[in-house]
Amino acid sequence: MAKKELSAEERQERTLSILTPVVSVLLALVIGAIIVACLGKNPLQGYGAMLQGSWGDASKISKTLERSCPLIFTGLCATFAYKCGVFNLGGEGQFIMGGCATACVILGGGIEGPAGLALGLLAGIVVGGIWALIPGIMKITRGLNEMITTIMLNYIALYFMEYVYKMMYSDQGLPKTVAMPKSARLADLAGTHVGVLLAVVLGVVVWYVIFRTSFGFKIRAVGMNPVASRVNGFPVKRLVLLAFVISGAIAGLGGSVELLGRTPYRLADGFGSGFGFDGVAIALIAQLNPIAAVVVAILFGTLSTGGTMMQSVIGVPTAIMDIIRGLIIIFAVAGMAMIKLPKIRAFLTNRKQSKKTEASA
Amino acid sequence: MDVFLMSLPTILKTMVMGAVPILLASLGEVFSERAGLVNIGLEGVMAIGAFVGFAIGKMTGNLWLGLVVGMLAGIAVNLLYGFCTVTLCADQVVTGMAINILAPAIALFGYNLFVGSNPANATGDQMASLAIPGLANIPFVGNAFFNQTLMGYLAFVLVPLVWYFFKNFRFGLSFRSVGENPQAAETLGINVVRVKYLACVLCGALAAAGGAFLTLCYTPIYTDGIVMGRGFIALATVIFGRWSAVGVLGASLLFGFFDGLNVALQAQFQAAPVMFFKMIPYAFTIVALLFFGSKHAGPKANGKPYFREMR
Amino acid sequence: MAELLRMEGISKRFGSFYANQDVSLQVEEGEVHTLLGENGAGKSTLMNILIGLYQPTEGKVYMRGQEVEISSPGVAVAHGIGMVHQHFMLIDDMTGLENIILGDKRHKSARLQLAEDRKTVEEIQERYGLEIDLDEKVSDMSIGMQQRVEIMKVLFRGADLLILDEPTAVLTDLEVQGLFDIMRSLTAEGKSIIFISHKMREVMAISDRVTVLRRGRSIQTLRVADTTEQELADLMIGQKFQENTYQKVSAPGAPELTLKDVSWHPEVKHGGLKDVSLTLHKGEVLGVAGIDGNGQSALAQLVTGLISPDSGEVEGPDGSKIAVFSPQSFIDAGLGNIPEDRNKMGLVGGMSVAENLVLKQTASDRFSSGHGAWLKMGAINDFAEQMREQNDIRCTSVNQTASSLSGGNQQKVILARELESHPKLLLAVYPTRGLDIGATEFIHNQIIAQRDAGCAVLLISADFDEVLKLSDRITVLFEGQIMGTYTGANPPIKEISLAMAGK
Amino acid sequence: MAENKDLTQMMMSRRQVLGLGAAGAAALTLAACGGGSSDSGSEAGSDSGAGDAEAKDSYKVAMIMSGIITDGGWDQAHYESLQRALKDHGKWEMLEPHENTADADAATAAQAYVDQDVDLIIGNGNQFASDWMEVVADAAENHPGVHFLITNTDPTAEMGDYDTLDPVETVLPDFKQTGALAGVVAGLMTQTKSIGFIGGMKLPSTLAKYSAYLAAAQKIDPSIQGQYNFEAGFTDASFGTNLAQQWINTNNVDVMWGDASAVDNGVRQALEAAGADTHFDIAQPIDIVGDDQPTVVTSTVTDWMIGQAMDEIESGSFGGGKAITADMSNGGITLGKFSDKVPADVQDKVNEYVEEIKAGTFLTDDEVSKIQDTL
Repeated sequence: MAKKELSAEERQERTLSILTPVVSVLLALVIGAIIVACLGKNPLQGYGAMLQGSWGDASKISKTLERSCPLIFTGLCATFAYKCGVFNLGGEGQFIMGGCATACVILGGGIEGPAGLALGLLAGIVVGGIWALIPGIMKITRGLNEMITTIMLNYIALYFMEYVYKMMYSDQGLPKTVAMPKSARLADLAGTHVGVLLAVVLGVVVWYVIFRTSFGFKIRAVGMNPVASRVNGFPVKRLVLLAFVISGAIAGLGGSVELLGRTPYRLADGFGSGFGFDGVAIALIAQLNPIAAVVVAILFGTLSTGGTMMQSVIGVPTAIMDIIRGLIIIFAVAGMAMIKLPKIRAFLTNRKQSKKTEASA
Repeated sequence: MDVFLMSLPTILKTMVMGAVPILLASLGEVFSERAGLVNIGLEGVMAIGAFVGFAIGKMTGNLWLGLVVGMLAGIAVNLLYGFCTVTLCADQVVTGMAINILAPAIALFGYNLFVGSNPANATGDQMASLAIPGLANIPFVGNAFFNQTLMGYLAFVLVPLVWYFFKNFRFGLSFRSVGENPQAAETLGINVVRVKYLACVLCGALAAAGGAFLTLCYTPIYTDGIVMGRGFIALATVIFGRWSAVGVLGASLLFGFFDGLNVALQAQFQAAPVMFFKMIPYAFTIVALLFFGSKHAGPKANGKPYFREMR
Repeated sequence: MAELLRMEGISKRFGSFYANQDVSLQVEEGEVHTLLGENGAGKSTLMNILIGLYQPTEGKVYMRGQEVEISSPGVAVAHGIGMVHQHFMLIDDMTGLENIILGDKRHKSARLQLAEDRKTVEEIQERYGLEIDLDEKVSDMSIGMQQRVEIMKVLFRGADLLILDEPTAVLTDLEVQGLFDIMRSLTAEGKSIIFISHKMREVMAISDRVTVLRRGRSIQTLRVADTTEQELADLMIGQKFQENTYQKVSAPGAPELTLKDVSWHPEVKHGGLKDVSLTLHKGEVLGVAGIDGNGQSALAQLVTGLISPDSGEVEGPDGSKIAVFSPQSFIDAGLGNIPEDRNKMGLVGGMSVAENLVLKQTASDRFSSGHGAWLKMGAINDFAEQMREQNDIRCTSVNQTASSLSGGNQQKVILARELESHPKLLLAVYPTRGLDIGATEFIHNQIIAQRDAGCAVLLISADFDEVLKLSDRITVLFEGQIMGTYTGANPPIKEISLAMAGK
Repeated sequence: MAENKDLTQMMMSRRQVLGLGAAGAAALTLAACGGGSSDSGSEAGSDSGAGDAEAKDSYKVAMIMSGIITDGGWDQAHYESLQRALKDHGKWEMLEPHENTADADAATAAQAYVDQDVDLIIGNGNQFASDWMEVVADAAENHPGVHFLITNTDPTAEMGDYDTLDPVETVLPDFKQTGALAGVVAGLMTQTKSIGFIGGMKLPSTLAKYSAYLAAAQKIDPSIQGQYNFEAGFTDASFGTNLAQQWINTNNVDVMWGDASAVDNGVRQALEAAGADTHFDIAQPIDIVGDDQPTVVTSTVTDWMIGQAMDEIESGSFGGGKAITADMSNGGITLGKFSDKVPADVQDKVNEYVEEIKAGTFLTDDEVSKIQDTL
């Protein structure tokens, strides 16, 4: 949008939409500090430890980015789906199926080396996409609400993974798969695996696809008004299905990257747990902007690594970090809704006008 | 096949026990969706109900007080949902997701404090199950249906009450109208916002009661993640229960049956890949939605925010 | 007759726009008082204030001489004021009886008193001749019966003042006569009726006095007996009301689209099509007259490829049978479409004006390189600025969201997009619904310009005057069937309006 | 001309995006200055540089667990054995236990303690064995004073891909002995000749325990049948209730032994409902016999010999991937007290068998492996 002379209230809208998530984060941190203080611990020292633990030095930063990597993938998965008006809550299931596909291809096919890596990632993308296609077809043909079907598929994926690491490729009967062969793993990059870079690049690519291609334009149009999109000739059903498949593929790729990039390089109990819902929260706070989603995912990664550090330094239960995350989301949701309310908007505009009239009087 | 017949009575017992939490949560959701509010956050409200019910029950020794306070806590959390969706007109799915992340975290945090202060708080006691004298010893079925806790019986008694409320009560009619066409309800002098908030209160109380049943009657302890996806299954139950109390009862029992079947199969066929048995309840939900789900779309204005002074 | 209602100095402001400004209205008992005014003159806002949906910025309301403060619809019902809305306020999933007694507080007990209420309703039915099937679901009722349920809702609550908002817009002539009989029996019993309409013939037939509203202000109140249709029309428009009809075309060009015995869900009385045969010629406006709900939207969807016919054929310009019915293939074949509902079908509200203007062409190499791989944002913006000047779309910037535009400007955006690609066939469905006079004029001129440029235009509108004004040929749809086709030059109005009523 | 216009737009839109990024970073820095200076207490005790041979006057120990210290099972047993070890090791000071550690954060949690040069980091369970590979390598290199103790892990089988095992030791309780103890009690107490076991997860430890448990019971009465489940997990108590009900009603099991923390509570709930004086439960791994547990007749208690690890650290002989065995001889495995439901004659017989099990003459290995192979 060249020569973007934003009108007054558009500029106000833009600053508000950036301000809301930032204020929500600060407000949540303040309440978190109050809770920590009530427990008799020093919140400042706690937050200092949190920052030290997540951004203190090069190895900490790489660990934080490594912890944020899966969140970037599930965040982008939810963002892409929501952009097309599709509530894909199955990010976790698609993530897990991606990991399982990679494990099956590499361990089952016995493929080593870069070929194994490439096929593994490809398998993750394909199977992740297929796992999201199922709710997509149900939505298109039977009009089924995809929120519930995707969540049920999460549990089915979880138990299928259990079958993979207990029955198919278990490591001498232990409840975990054999480790991925070293040659098929993702290369190291500055203390963490190259998957992190892949995630960030993917964020930019998804932003580009959504905002700078005709396909992305159509996806956005279907998301905002499917009826008008159909009347104006867009293949709405095909686009919705594609939105499902692409968002599933992104999550599937995330699963593969997590398996091939991070210790312990195995599928085990708890692989991918919690990443799905976090991804949904990240998409919401980032207001469906892919690059903002990457930033928010890194923030969530910071909360995790920092929170773990904070707990070991000042001994507060990790549940505090979950509460802070929960509060961030609630404040972001309420804040975003509030700035859209006509009353609040009117209040802001005439406050601005009264300021102008004072200035000119 | 005889093994199956032999374990059928226990499957029925698990069916009835397993159905109660889902039934309570979905009855709450029926109220909520009838007033046009799709509450994804049932899972979180159930977790709060489970913890507060357990903690107060343990602290005061009076389990019924625990249940009541648990329901109040559920109402408080659901009013937060109500404030965001009704007053601020925020997106209902988004707010529901936020509740699902925040509420269990609060419950876990509270649990850490509660049990941290005194380790003996870890296990609470249970409501005794009351066998209805005559009926309990009907062979095969008696033990399952007529040897439940009082709270279990109350949950099932609630179903005809809710049915009666929507069918024959003036306020029941107003409730339905808010979900179908809020503008029409407004013009007839029905306070749409008040009805929606009342729906939040009822949904919060019932969902929390569903959660509290888990820690007061089903198992003697609270663990993080005790709800195990029952909140989402309750959402599915409301859809293929056709937004009616009786429909939801049937759907909850059906789901409870498949849960019981899953356990029975794991108990008898120990060497088999039991993971596929664990999938049964969730796979069943999808299949049921496939066959019953789509046609009846439910209340027309379900899930849409209501702006009072629309120009 | 004693005075029932007086509204003095009422005004209502939405942001900086005055929907009503210093309006006064006086209604006597047993009187049919018409509120006459163009779309957007402030009639509905005034009535919503009267029934408590909106609160007035200034002004007072008096019932039988005492001042009353109507803070909510509930208070209005208590004061005996009831409104029958243009878009019915009914619950589709409930029966007629349930809709009538919904929200009623006469019984002390919380339980529904269905038997007792049914008796009361049946009494009122006899007294005023309102034939309603109380146990049928509203969604299965005919439009006429739905309106009678609305009227019963108001009467059941003992209203003395009934407000009927554009009641005849959805009725056939036969049903209109039935409604007038009901209204006469109500006024005979001393009830008062505020009748809102902009159809001169009906206003003259039924009302005792008329108050004219223009741009939110009450201009004048006169007795129907001592005024004429022409005078009322002038008051309503504010300047000489001249019927500037366009030059009619008599010799049309080659056929652009032909429908032969096309049927679609013929069994559905209120939405299907039965053996429709039509030919759209280049350089001609074919107007389809008829009341809403007689198959118009089915015809519109057929012509735009949204639905395919159950039987019969559709032929393109070269006589070839069209097999694929999809919006995209019709658009490629040169279809321009001004849809029935601007917000739902025409625009993507959340997207900017610029994006809406290029909605169909993002893949063309004018606006992207590598057909769709890389959007040329600059080109899109320049195109939008150019369109903005050409079509006088008033907006602060082309990056403003389409939903933030006024109705008229939204329609201009759609028009600019559809006409820029010089369509061979233009479909316009109720194109000037809810627009002010200026916007209506602009759109009518554009349509005629397209016709003169050789485009085949199909105009579907429930506004009979608009059809008369624009059409070179008029055809009438009633319950999905073509009743007849007439020339547009000086059309036999009597015959057409009878055809519209199904004769 | 059109070309660079595109570029300027690119710049324009990127500026918006950077704005967002800056806002995110601003949030972090704001939180940072809110967080005051960040020289927090993590640098304390950096005097560990000296070789660990020379004894220090104070040591720090930290425990990392996936559950919580009051789960009535696995993590509570570890916590209590740590408390016992601390009682007779005055020089040691315990940091707050790291509870509810998600698998994704297991490595970070350990790293946090390595940075504070904590002398002994205990990981409850073999899942930490696979997560800590890098943390151990880092500690061995630049934090020589740090030692790792991982329980229930066989170093050769499960830590094969570690670069170095110098700072690591594991604890391997004698699962057969624990199983035999429980099997003896079950064999004597069962009336219906049908006993059950819930293992939480299919691990070498749980397989060995169940096999010894059934073998010992069948030694006492060959007609005893055994039911088992290794898929219950450690948190779903309602599953425990349902599964126990199935076994009680369908396979008339009347004695249960569990190794699944929260799930065992559910089992006890079902046993109590079926009649507390005809259905019995053997608890594990802590002694919870008491009047608030009517169905528990005794408990097989495990101690993870943390005291021995502390002694080795003090004497500098810790490390090298050794596996401390916890068995009846060094007090690692004991039988808890009996509840009043166990008649005196049964208690005497049990004590007799306990001596034989301790001496290793009660069960032969092939009797146990005969059952284990069928699982």
